[in-house]
Amino acid sequence: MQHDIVIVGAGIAGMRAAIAAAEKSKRLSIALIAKTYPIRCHSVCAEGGTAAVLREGDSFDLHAWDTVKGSDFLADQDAVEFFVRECPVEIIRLENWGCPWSRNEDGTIAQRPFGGHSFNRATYAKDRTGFHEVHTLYERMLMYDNIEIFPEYFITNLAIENGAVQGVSAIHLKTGYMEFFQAKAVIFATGGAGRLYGFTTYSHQVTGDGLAIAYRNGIPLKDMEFFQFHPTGLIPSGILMTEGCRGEGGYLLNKNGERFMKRYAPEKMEVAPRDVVSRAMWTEIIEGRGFEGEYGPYIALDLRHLGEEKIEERLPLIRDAAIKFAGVDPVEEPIPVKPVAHYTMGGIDTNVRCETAVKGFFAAGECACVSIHGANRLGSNSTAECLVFGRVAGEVAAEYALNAKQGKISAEFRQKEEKRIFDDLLGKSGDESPYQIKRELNETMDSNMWIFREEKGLKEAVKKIQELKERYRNVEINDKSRGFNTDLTSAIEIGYMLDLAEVVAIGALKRQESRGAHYRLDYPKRDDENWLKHTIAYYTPEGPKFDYKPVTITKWEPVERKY
Amino acid sequence: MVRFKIRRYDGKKSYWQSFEVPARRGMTVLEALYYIKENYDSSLAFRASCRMGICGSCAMKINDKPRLACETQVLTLGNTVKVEPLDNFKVIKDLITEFDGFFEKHKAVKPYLIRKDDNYAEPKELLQSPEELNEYYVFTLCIKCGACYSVCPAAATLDECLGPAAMTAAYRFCADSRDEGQKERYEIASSSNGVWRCHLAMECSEVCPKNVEPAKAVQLLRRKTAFSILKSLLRW
Amino acid sequence: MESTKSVMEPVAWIFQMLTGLVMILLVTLHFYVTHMTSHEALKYAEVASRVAQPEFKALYAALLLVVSFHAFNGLRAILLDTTAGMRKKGAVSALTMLAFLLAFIYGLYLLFSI
Amino acid sequence: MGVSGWFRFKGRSLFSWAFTFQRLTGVVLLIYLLAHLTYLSTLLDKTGATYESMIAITVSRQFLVFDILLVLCGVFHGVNGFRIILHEFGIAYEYRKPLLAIFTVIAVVVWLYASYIMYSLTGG
Ligand SMILES: Cc1cc2nc3c(=O)[nH]c(=O)nc-3n(C[C@H](O)[C@H](O)[C@H](O)COP(=O)(O)OP(=O)(O)OC[C@H]3O[C@@H](n4cnc5c(N)ncnc54)[C@H](O)[C@@H]3O)c2cc1C
Ligand code: HEM
Ligand code: SF4
Ligand code: F3S
Ligand code: FES
Repeated sequence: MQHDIVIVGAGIAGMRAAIAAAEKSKRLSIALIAKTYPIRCHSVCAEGGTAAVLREGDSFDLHAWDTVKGSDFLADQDAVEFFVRECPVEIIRLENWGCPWSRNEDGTIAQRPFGGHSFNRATYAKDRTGFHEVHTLYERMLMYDNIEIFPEYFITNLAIENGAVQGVSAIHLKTGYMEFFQAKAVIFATGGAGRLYGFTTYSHQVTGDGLAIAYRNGIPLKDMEFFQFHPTGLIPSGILMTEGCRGEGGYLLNKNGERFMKRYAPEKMEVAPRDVVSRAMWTEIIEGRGFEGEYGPYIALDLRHLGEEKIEERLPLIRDAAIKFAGVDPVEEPIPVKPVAHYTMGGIDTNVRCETAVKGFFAAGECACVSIHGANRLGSNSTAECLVFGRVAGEVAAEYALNAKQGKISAEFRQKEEKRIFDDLLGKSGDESPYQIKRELNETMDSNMWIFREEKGLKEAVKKIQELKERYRNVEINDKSRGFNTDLTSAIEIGYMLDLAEVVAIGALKRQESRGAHYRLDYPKRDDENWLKHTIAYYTPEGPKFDYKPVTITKWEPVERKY
Repeated sequence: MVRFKIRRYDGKKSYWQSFEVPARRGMTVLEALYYIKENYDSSLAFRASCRMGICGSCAMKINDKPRLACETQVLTLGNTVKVEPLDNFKVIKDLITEFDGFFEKHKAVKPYLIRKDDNYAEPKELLQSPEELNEYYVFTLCIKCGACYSVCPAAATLDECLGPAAMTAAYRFCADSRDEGQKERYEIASSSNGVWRCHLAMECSEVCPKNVEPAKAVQLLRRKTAFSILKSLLRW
Repeated sequence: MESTKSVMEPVAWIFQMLTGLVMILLVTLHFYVTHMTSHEALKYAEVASRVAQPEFKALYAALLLVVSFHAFNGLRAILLDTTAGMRKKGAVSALTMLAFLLAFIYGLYLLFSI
Repeated sequence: MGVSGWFRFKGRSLFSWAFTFQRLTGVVLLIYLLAHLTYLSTLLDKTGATYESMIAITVSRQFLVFDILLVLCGVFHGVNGFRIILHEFGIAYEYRKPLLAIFTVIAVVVWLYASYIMYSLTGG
């Protein structure tokens, strides 16, 4: 198949890129490929809001400063300044395309407060912001005749020849056969890597495929050791219990019934910043003051004192979710929660134009690291990032494609790729179960690369991951059929995750400081002297090779981060 | 232990298979399916992603009723749980059904805001009061899970029929105060595959996991469509 | 995906509903007269004398019209609900409407020849 | 799935039953309409003899059970049809569940009453 632009990933970033490219020129043929139907992407899970400066009293500088400070000064400030300026128009575009944003009485778009933002700038559509954004983008996309959607195609590799991108290979899930998409430009918008962790707010599909594929093809990954943890994930599934629960006055209790936050943040109590609360909760658990449940220790999120009326009025979805997914009615019982893996700050190293190290290859959204989130993302900044940089990627790729020559995937590449997937992986026999490997990987991540990290645990993790990688060579896929072989795709995903886990673990081991979400017990201070720099990881067959890159600072010199 | 009876299909033959799953409080049917896939039979195929009832992947027939596997608690279902693919969709493999046609139908109703002053480069904020928003908001909640389509009697016998979800999408935009595309959409909805094929069986609203009330949307759309076309006829 | 606007359908729909409403009155009346009072009403002479009155004639004619439209249009709807029926959409509509007319005319013929 | 899809009730609500019944009774009534017209042809015999002999059969006890079933079809179809028409014109959608229950009860009551009268009228 031949297209001008191939976009992999149909989340907010991928679909925004497709629209941007289609708007650029009607002559461009655009393929949008994803392993699920577009509206099944992970972005639909986003709840709270999308940041943008819309109203009097707010300013670009303020939004930028909040973001930079939130990032613990690891964000590239030129990127942040560009980003904040582009957010508002994206909100209005979505509005014009039908997004049912929540409204003020006067009919203007409403905004709500969000953690770390010093102005109410989270634009929201009830508590289903991501869901409505995805549907709006998807539906708008249907207007463009030059966008062709290929749902349920699973990308396996990126074809790069002569230093330029040629296209991608994908398994058509329905038939089980491999298809090759040749293109002048390829955009990856494949999302984060949250399923590295066992306890996570992420959808099952977020396995970091795009990150791993790019990485294996020599494109470096940036800042992968930074993973955000949200304080309140519902047990057992990890479904997000929004910050609003605490905002509305909910308590966090340990097993002695004590509001332990008074010992960690006596002033802000439960509404202290995410990383502070997460660390406090985890300390309670480690020190044995968590509740014991069937699914391990937990902390109680108590809303009972708010009363049924207020819960129904302000947090109806939370109540619904707690009942449906944990069998707990918050009106009668406290909700069992614990901190949960929530966001991948790192990603494919790109510049502000979403360009990467390879010509014609672009990345946007959570899989990219333009670096506006640095060491810690602010809530509501990531859907905004997907919109802004999705657009940039689409436009830049379109410009590039209008002047580039058609990519060609060689016969050799095709044969090698088919052999790799169907003969070497699907065809072979072995005695390892990929699911067992995944379980052990998740356990390792959850115990050694969690909120508190230290050298010993990280070293163990690295060893374990390398052992798992070794064992992975010996996996057997039981389902030998072709059509909709989810056994095969799961196994491929697990292979991707192992590579990424290694990058995360070694990167974390090397970074001997605490910054944002990366907290080292053995190095509890931020160290601007030595570590105010981005981690860059390159693939080698023996494991990742690391390099570092300076942070771009325009206006704001690093200061102590206090809230 | 809960017994799971699953309807399998491998592309050629269809058969039942049973598994014993250790169920605990909080376990959903989706988790049980993953448990089966990861421990007993990894060839079991099903769709799932968000596991929080918002992506629409995991609708299937659980104890005869279409539900989202990810929001159905195993312990509420008794000792035996029967899992089958949705009716009215062609089965591809096990619990996975063909959805291409379903999305085609959604696309066919022009489910996007249509405005003459559409300006990509310099968009302007349009005002909409909370009341105007409420006019259509409930119909935006559709996750395209297909549960409604699987129980609609018209969809059972007519492959091309638009079905409740697509018609709900059409109405959602027609009822949006910002939209100017009603006429186009009424014409589409009034095709023989459209609103006329609904006989208010209302099962769609009964099974919708998001309480979108598709039956209401279809009935409102039909009324508007009928009157709009009759009006244009009288003007001839 | 085929999506041509149909004129027949909305007209048929609205008449299906209206005839339904009208029939609630007429059918109830008809049924009441023939079955709920006494079966005397079914005697030939009774029937003939009723039908001879213009009011009753008009009433029966109206009932006949709405019932036969409603019934055959209902049949049309059922047939068009199937893939096979929809493939021959034109024929289905034409034949059911023809049947409606035949039933109606035949009924009128009976009504006027008694 | 085919026409069997109109007869799936496992796991479905009363609404599916109502739909299927509406359809079935509609078809029964359509067939009855044809039968009715055919049999009214006997009125063409101006002596009334053919007609009277037909009527004698239909008002008999043996025939009563058919009559009663036919009335069930008519009553259910009419009452349920009225419910549908209400909703079609946007009335009482919010009360669709209680309305279904109430209308079903009404249909059954009317049917029982009519059956009782018809039973009495056919005499011994
Ligand atoms: C519970 C939750 C709540 C959140 N709430 C907020 C919030 O309130 N505000 C906010 O700003 N952010 C929020 N976020 C973060 C935000 O949702 C994500 O960062 C964002 O949606 C990522 O979008 P994306 O387009 O980059 O990727 P995704 O939406 O993850 O899309 C990835 C796409 O890539 C495709 N893909 C992946 N691998 C392959 C492959 N191998 N082959 C083919 N296709 C592939 C997938 O099918 C999918 O279409 C939240 C996150 C979570 C988990
Ligand atoms: C007593 C008053 C009646 C009312 C209120 C009534 C109402 C209705 C309604 C509302 C429908 C539409 C169902 C739909 O398509 O959604 C319908 C269908 C139908 N009616 Fe009637 N009807 C009545 C009497 C009759 C009679 C006397 C006959 C036959 C002679 C009849 C035959 C049919 C048929 C065949 C259908 C099609 C069935 C279907 O579409 O499911 N109806 N009726
Ligand atoms: S209307 Fe309801 S049942 Fe139908 S697809 Fe949408 S969410 Fe699913
Ligand atoms: S089930 Fe089908 S018939 Fe109408 S009310 Fe719903 S679309
Ligand atoms: S997995 Fe997304 S709706 Fe169930």
